[in-house]
Amino acid sequence: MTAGPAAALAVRDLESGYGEVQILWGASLDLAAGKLTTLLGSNGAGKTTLLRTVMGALPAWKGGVLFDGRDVTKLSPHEKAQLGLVLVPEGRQLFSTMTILENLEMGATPTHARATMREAVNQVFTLFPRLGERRTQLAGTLSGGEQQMLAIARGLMAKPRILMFDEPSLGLSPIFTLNLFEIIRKLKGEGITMLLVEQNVQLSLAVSDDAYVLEHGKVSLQGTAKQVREMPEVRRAYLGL
Amino acid sequence: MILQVDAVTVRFGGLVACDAATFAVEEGEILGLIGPNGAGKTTLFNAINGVHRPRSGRIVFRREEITGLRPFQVARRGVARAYQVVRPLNDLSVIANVTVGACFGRENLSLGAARTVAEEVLASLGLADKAEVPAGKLNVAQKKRLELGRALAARPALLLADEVLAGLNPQEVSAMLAVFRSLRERGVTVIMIEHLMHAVMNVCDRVVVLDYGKKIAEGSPQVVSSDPKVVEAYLGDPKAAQRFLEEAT
Amino acid sequence: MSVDALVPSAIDGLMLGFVYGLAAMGLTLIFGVMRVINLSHGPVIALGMFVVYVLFTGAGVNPYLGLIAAAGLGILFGVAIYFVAVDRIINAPELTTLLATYSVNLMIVGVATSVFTTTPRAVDISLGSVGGSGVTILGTHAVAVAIAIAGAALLYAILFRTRIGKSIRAVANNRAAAELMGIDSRRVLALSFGIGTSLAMTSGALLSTLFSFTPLSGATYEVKSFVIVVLGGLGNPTGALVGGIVLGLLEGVSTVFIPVSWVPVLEYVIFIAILLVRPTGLLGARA
Amino acid sequence: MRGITVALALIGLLAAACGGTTTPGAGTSGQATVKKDLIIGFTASQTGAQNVASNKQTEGIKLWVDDVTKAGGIKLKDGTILMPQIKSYDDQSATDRVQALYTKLINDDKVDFLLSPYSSGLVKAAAVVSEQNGKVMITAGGADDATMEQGFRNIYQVYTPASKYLTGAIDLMLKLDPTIKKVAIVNEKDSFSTSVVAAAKPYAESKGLQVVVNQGYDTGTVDFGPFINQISAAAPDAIIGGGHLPDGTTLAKQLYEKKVSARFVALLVAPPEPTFADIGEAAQFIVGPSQWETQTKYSAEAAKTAGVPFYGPTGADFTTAYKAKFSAPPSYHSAGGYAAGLTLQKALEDAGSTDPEKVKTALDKDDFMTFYGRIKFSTDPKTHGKQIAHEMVYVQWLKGSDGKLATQIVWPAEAKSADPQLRK
Amino acid sequence: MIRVRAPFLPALLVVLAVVAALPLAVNNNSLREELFLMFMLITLASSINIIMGYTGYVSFGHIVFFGLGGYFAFYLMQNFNAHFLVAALAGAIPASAIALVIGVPILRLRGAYFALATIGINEAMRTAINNFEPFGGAVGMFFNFSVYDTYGGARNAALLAYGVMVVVALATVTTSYLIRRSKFGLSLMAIREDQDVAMVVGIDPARAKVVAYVISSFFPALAGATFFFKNGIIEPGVAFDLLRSIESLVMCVLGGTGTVAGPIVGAALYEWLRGFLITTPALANFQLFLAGLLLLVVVLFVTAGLVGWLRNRYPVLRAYIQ
Repeated sequence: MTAGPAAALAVRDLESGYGEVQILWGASLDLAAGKLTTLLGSNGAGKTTLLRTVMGALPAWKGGVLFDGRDVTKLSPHEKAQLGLVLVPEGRQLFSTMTILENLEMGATPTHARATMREAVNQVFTLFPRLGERRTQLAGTLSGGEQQMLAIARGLMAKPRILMFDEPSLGLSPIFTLNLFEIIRKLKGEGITMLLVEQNVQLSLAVSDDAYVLEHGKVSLQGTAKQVREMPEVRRAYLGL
Repeated sequence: MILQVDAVTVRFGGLVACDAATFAVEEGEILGLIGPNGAGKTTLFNAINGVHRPRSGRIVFRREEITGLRPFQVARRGVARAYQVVRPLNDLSVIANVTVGACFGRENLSLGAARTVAEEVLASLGLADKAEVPAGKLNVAQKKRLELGRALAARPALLLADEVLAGLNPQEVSAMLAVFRSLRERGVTVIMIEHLMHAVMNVCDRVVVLDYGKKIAEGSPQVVSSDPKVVEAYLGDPKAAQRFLEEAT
Repeated sequence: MSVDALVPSAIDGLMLGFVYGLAAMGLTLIFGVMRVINLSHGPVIALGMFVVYVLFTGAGVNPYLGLIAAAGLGILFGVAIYFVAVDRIINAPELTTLLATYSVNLMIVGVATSVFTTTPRAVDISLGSVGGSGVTILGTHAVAVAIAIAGAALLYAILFRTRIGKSIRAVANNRAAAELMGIDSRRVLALSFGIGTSLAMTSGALLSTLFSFTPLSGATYEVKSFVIVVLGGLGNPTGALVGGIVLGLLEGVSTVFIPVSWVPVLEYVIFIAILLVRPTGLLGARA
Repeated sequence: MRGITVALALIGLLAAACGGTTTPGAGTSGQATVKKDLIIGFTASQTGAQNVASNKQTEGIKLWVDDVTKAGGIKLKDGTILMPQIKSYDDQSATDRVQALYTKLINDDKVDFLLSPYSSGLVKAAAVVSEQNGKVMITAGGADDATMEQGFRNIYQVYTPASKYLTGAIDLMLKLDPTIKKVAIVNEKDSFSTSVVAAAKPYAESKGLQVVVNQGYDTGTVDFGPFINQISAAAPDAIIGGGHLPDGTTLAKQLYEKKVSARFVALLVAPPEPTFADIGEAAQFIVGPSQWETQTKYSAEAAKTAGVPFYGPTGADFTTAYKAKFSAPPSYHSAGGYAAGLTLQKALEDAGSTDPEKVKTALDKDDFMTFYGRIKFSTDPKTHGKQIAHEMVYVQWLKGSDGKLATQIVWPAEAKSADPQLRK
Repeated sequence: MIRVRAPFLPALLVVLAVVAALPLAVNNNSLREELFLMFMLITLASSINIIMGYTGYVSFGHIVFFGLGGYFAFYLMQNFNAHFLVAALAGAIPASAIALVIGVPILRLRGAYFALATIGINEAMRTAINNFEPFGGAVGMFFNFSVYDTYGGARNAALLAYGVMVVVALATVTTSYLIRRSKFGLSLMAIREDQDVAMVVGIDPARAKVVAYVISSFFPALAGATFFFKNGIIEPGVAFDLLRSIESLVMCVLGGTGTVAGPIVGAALYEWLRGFLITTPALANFQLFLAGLLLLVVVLFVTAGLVGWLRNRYPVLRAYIQ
């Protein structure tokens, strides 16, 4: 589990939780630059906790987070976002009372993203034409799928160095889930380093380069997506078989 | 049959959280309620104990329809609930927390009698020495036990246990499972929502699987866990993934 | 009573309504962004009056220039209140923030009554009047309406046209998500408290040109702001402005039908009724 | 303040000691003179809505204490000399503070006699406490009729009661312009103004006037727009009402700004106060009832005519001394304060003792004239202590030949210093 | 918390009774006046504690019951020559009935909305009575002094009022203690901690809250009747003084909400401090500033209040101080 030379983000023996509830018990993982990594695990394994701790929304009890080799463990979420570490949170967390355009503008809060905001808006509208058609519509009035598109688009507006997704397909219809994975694959083609936390194991493994499986707050399996797909233990982690 | 859930539908705005869910619970059994995130399990618990009023359907408890009753009315008929995210009454002592459970439930005990029950329950859960500590000061495992203790102190006929194992380490999990087995011996009926599949396999007599608010499978743990529909609900459709991969190349 | 009084009463009420609305926008902005009911709102309004008063009587500064000073000081003062009394407990239950802002209320009133006593003061300014045939509009009232509208427009320009304003709305809407976008929510909260306070002080400054006042006068306008905010929906600035106009009109028009002294009873009854029946306000809560 | 009074007391004591050893005392009986402090307690509204009138009243009281001290104290028949000392607090114009502070004056400061705060509401609150503790209180600035009809035993009122405040104004108005038919009444909803209107309204109606607006406003009202709109719509010939200084002043100002065209406006309390001039042109033609004016001439001759003794300084002496001490003209509130002191002084001299019962007997018997007017109290148990002899005068703000606004007495006709005028 | 281990209540009552007897023993009227006020504040703070401390509902406008009790009793004494004790009870009962009527709808509101509604109700009542002529409108009511003759004159009436205020305060404290130790009290505290959980364990929160609210309205109403009987004068601004309402809440927080002793300690401390500040001329107006500062410090740093802090700091005390 050593950080390879190309590790854009390294999570080291991270421990964390809520109040006195410890959820992470020393989780470690590396994101290779330009690659899509997926993090699997059953409910309650600690995936969301890991993302929140990496972002700084939860304090790390022990261990650390290295971003391009720099220790960023103690930075707050907005400072991490400034650095280019961006999370597309679970449940979309849109600014529901603001328009699509305004949501995108808020996405472009990091200083390095502001100058090129106009172009970035055009880019995401190319990626998500539906959003472009409805740019002045309030985010709260969009359908579930459109909201998920907007959440991703908003994350892209930050010009992320690393983009993390938390359960993007939650609540989406099967057809739209496929759509979503198409988009993720498109982004992968653009060379953004990404971390994907997903419940749809099959699709995640199909689209990813690397994969980790989290159990009881620790990484229990890791390898390339292809390797992990072959492992029967994955089934056990989910279904207890 | 202690509980009959008959075509229960719960909606929040446009979202259908429970979609005509139907199942029955036998007296004395431990029923596992499983399914992926967002499948509507907790919503179903809320419908059973009166927190949410179902849009349609009927819930019958011991031959009495309890659909639409208020939570305290359901509780007084003998249904207790342990929450997924523990909800101790933080500023009250541990013993007071459990006494609350004993006081107002089915037996409607006096304060003194309730306290005696509470002491027994705490002893059985190994929390006796923490009786006077404010509940907020317990650690997680203790809080989880307290959560269960408060529910058990009501001496319920039916216990709704929502992920009481989440966040426990393996030793704590097996200790908790022992508690459930002893409940079965005492004839308490339990519905447990659980993600720890090996625990479900271990203690549940029967399993009901929900996905997108619908029941997709029902049966013994072994049968259910190898049901392709269940596997797909949990892991995603392998064929879709395969197609996806093929398209890409 | 007399229907002949209807038109002038409605006009008077409407004009005051804009000033009330401006104050209420400050209260509702703070609630909308951080879910804090600011019980120091009233004394802050009074402070706006006294900024104008001190500059006017002490240095002969034109009250409308004094108003700009009050608006500016309001931002600084609001930011200070935020960091002293609110920041630490921003996530605590309502009682805590209610009491914390109330303690600020007591402190301001205490200092202000020590310095200015409770003797009524006035900023003596006359801009003449226009009209006739039953409707006389005083210059000071007309200017107050213009400034209140300008203040509201400025707030809107900030909230909808500037990045910082949009950040305020973003934080109001979803603080955690705003943090994830790289917005420093603490700074935004402090600034919102500053803007809210500035609005209250500005409306206080306007009121000082209309009526006499004491350090305790803020209480009347604070309660009016509560009524307005509930009328328009807690946390909704548009609602506050509309609520202000509605309240002003109601105050004006109702005097034609019921004795003037019954008007506050009517206001409070409406206030309670809305809380009970539709706590999100008649316009619904939208940030 | 306190230092000065202590110093004065010491000097007084020293003087008394000297007097005692070298020359025979002022007392002719040859008895040894004993100097005693007479502690007089009251609260004043140094701040709050009533502060202007209350300060004037306090100044009147202070001037009386000065005059008594200069005269060597209050000399009783038994040779005791009483040196008045003031014990006073700021009541912030609030009734609950008045009650707390009068309790403190009686129990902690052990005052001998009480004077009242200013304004009926506060006087009423103070009266309850002094009755409960059996302390004699002379009230100035409390004209409310109701207060004095509650079966009090220890309270004596120097002011003409509220019920007479506006009835004279109505007489004046009808004399000035008998065509006046419609009158609007807008008054403060406090005990004093309510008393005034309770008497004035039926009086106006009995004179054939039609009351077209009759509304009350809360104490502390600053926006009279709604009332003025009602008044404008009803287009009355006359407006009467008001309450106290701040609201009366504001009402007059807003009536002027809103160009209300009534021919006659009479307001309570505010017009006789010199600070009413602050509103400039808006003050012109406003009429107000007054307990006393500098132009009022109650003299020894007038006393003789009335068959009662004259007591205390002349009006001219009072005005001169007041202006010298406070660099401002006295108002009726000043005169009321002074008169309250004088009344107590006379009662002490008559009683020859500070014993409350004896002082009360003296007060009950009193019937005398001062520069402020005649003073006599009701002894009917139901209205005990109520003022029954003092008369009101009415002032109006008029432009003199120099073009400056000033108050003139315009009613009653026999006392007038200028002719009343209608508003233009 | 449930089991009695120290004679807390008797000890507390004895201490309060001894303090109450002090001014009579040394015949100090001004001390008596101060203590009259202090016992009144103890009554107000302890009553608010029942709804705020035990049940978790912050009633900002609780003074409305003080005012209503005062007005009803005053009216009965003034117009029907009712004996004070009869009038006080006859005044408190309709005040509590009003609490029942308004409690049912407003206790459905949570948090800040409830607090705002209580402010609204107090202000509505104040302005309504301000216009209500049978109660004297804005002028209020004022005793004909013959009312006091029944009690041997105004002076003895003041003494009687003192005695009654002490009894009311002791009754409030006793009630507060008994509630805290009862099953009913336990249900209130469960509601305070988590209303949903309370409901799920079998508590009917709506009913329990309304009962608590009605009880907590009764004693302020008695205190109001007594206060205005002694004052001989009642007017809307004093009867429904929002500042006094919030001050009693502050006392509660200062001493420690949810404890029996907290409101007593808070009321005594606050009143002592105010007395000190008011009589120190240089600080007279600073009283409010210091009160505010004190409150802020407590809110920010000593959330549990004095008694709560002591109990947390020295757990041994939990057995002795409720």
